Amino acid sequence: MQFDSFSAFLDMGGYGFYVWLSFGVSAALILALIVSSVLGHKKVIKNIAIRQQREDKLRQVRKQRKNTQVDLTQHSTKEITQ
Amino acid sequence: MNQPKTPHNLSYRSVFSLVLKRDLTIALRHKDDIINPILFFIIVVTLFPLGIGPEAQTLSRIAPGIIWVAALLATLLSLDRLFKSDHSDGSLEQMLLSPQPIFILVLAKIVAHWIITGLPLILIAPLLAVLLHFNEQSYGALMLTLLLGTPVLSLLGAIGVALTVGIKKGGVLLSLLVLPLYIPVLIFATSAIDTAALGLPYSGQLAIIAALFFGSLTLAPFAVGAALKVSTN
Amino acid sequence: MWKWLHPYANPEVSYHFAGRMLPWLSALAALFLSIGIVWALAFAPADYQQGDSFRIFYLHVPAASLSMGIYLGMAIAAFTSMVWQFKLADASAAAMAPVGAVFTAIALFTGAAWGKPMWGTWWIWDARLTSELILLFLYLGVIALHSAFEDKNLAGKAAGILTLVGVINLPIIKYSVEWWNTLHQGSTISKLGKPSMTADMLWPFLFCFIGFILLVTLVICIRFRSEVLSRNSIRPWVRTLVSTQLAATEK
Amino acid sequence: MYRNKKRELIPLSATNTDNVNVDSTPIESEQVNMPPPLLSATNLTCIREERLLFDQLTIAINAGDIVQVEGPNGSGKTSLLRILAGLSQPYEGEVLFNEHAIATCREEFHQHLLYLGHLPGVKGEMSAQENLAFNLALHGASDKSINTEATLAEVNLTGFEDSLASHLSAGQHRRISLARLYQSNARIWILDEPFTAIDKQGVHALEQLFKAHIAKGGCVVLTTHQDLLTFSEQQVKKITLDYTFDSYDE
Amino acid sequence: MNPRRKKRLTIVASILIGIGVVAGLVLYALSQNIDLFYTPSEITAGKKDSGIKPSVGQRIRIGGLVVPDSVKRDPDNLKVTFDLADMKMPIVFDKNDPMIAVYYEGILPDLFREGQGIVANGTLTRDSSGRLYVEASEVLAKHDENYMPAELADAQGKDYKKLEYTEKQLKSKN
Repeated sequence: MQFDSFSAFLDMGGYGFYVWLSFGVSAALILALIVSSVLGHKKVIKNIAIRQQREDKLRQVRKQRKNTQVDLTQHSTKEITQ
Repeated sequence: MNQPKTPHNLSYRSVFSLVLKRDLTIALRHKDDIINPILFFIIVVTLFPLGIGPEAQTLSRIAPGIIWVAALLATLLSLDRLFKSDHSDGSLEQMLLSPQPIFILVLAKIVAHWIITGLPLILIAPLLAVLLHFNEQSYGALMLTLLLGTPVLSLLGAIGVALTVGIKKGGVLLSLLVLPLYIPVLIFATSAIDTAALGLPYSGQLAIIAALFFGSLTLAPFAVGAALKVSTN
Repeated sequence: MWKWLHPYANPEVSYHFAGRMLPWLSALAALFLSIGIVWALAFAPADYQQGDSFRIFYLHVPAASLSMGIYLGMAIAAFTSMVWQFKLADASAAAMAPVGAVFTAIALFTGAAWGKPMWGTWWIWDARLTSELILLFLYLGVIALHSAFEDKNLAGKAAGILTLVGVINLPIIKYSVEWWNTLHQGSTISKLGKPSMTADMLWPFLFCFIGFILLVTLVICIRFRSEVLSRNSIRPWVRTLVSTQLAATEK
Repeated sequence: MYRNKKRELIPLSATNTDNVNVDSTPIESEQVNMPPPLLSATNLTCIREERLLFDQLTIAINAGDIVQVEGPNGSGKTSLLRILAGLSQPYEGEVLFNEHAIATCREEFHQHLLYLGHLPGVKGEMSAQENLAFNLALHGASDKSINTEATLAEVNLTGFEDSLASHLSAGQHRRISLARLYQSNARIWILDEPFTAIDKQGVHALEQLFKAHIAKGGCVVLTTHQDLLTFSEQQVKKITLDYTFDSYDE
Repeated sequence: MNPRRKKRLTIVASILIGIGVVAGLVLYALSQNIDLFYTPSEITAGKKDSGIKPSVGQRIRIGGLVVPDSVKRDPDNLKVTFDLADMKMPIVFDKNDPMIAVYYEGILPDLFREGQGIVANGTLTRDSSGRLYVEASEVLAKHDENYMPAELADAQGKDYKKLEYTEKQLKSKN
């Protein structure tokens, strides 16, 4: 241990402000980077899931529409033949 | 027509002059493109004495920096016209689809851009230098650095424009991409002029600017070609 | 070597591989960094000239060399992607850019905080500081280009071109600023390369350095996974993966 | 590069392509003792902004073919044409000209290609004649063989030769770009909506031009919303990009 | 030779020529050995290759080593003078070496030591006795990359005490 007391440790031989500022800002930046990366990963997964749900819905709607379309064409041909 | 007559093969030189002529014609018919960057250059340079104060000694000390920074910004401002209008009316994709090598087309367009923006800057710079009480010993250095440096600005700028031409709001992004690449030119040019003002030989700095010029001349057309392919994709 | 690498060129395999690395990387990074930082702050001797402000060294030097190392990695990835059309390289380049930018910012900030007491100023237009600042601009340009394109594939290609242009430019920039401002006056007083340090100063540095390398790899792995997912979002394996993960979190 | 030949992509938007129907029967039957196709594409996959437009598309276009690409808006017609022309790169697969990948023979391929996109590529600062002359020269026509006045007359632009293009209408811009077809030596014509802003008479003239072109051994690939009137059903090959088929993850 | 191969050859040749020219220019520039600061001997005797001397009243940048025992400080304020000598290896100081005095008022950087390399920006001036000196507006110290614990420095007999300032000196600044 290079320092006699905790206050000496904080003081850093008169350079405490600069040393702690450096370490503090670096820690904050790295922490922000890690948090944003992890959150970004979750967000990507969420976005894909949302899109998946939207597509499932659209696919169902289209299936229904296709069925009705088939009905319609049958109707119209009937009308013409009549 | 099973054996189609092969189209007339243009030589590199005729492709180059074809595109150069076209771009110059368009610029001459659209005079704003030529006049606006020069006006901008003049106004920026005249702003400095107003902002800093008319003291001759101060002005002559910072004059190289003022002129070069203004030239840099004027070039940056004019870069947009290099590919933007061609991109938006479809002539760019026609050029990329032509059977001519892309780097020749790109080089011709960059040379046209330099003739339209760089050359007028060089011609007007000595007049402005007088207004800034430029050191008499360094006029030669100013002209030489501008002559070698402004083509580098056009060449490197073209890479930035080619990357951002397909993006809707590419203006600010363009300056973010291009300005860092301009820094070496700025540093060596002002250093050459300062050295000349001290009466020292500045051939070293000039050689570096020349090296930047030849380096960007050989490599930039290929980078621009690759970037244009991405942008028109 | 290509044969060995081949399976890892598959996005699914590399995604899971990166995932398996995460716990190891985070444990090792935490271990090395905590040992290194405590040692550096409390146990390493102070410098004879700079006193305790020298402790910033343990942060500044790893950050600065990583900022350049990551750029180099990004450039290699961009080159691979351009020449061999290797799509995963784009994803890894995209993952590296923000990490590199953060470490460049750290190097700059700690450098300034160290320069204030030592040089007497927060900032001087010194060769190293200026070229590091330009490196930060290049990183920001790459990140901006990545986010400017809607299509991730195109974004990767465009950013790759800029990265490579930047890598040609970096030595020029470094050299130009060195020439322009000659505070670092030649090799007579500055020491080239190998820092001659006593072992009790060097060891904490090594711990910090390895710890930071592990940390950087960890963050790049996390970001790489997100990039791979979003680039392959239409592949079935991503869909099943997403739905199983979502089901797990809902429980 | 690792590539799974199986269908491994999920079409993203359900309102979009779930499958691609290539009406390939005539093409394949002809292939038996025919020379290799002029332009072909294998396993083309196109992804735009994380949407799958088409997947594993294989096309062969021979000399004498007229191919119409059909599909609703946003189904990837333009993307397909741009990929065939070499303007865009497909996500997977490749385009072959005379059995060579177009990336390896760009200049030869472009000598035989005429692509007209949505944008006419006409500069407002130049006259109709200058525009046409520049485009022809750029694409390899020799100066002597160009008679721009006669060509502009073909597209009903007599009297407008010297007016700046910025004074002309959108339809006239399109005519200037279409005028190149009359002077073209290219065998492959790729035309994206050539009939927009063209009147009935003009459409008819263009169709005659296509007929002459394919008779000479060229080929035409085009998208259009209206039917080609003077061609019979059998003559026109169709590539349909649409959503009439169910997606494959079912 | 077929035209395609010929084209390719011209491209490759022009790139090679371009790179060659660049390399040549860079080598030439390096041989020019530009440095933007004057060493003390260059101020008295002129630059080696050009013989150019800075003139009195000119703003210059001077670089050199602080001559040991030359630092004189005013006890009442922050005025300080010291001599600079040329840098050379090994570091030895000879009384007959050309030296230039530097005048400065302000807080010197913590790394300012006797025997240390520094760069000063200022005006070249001549005093009443005809001696040249530099009126510095800025003094910058180089941090060298030799780090060592204090004990080791003591053992090597290094002088590493940083300058202390009295209250009075600091007050005079305001």
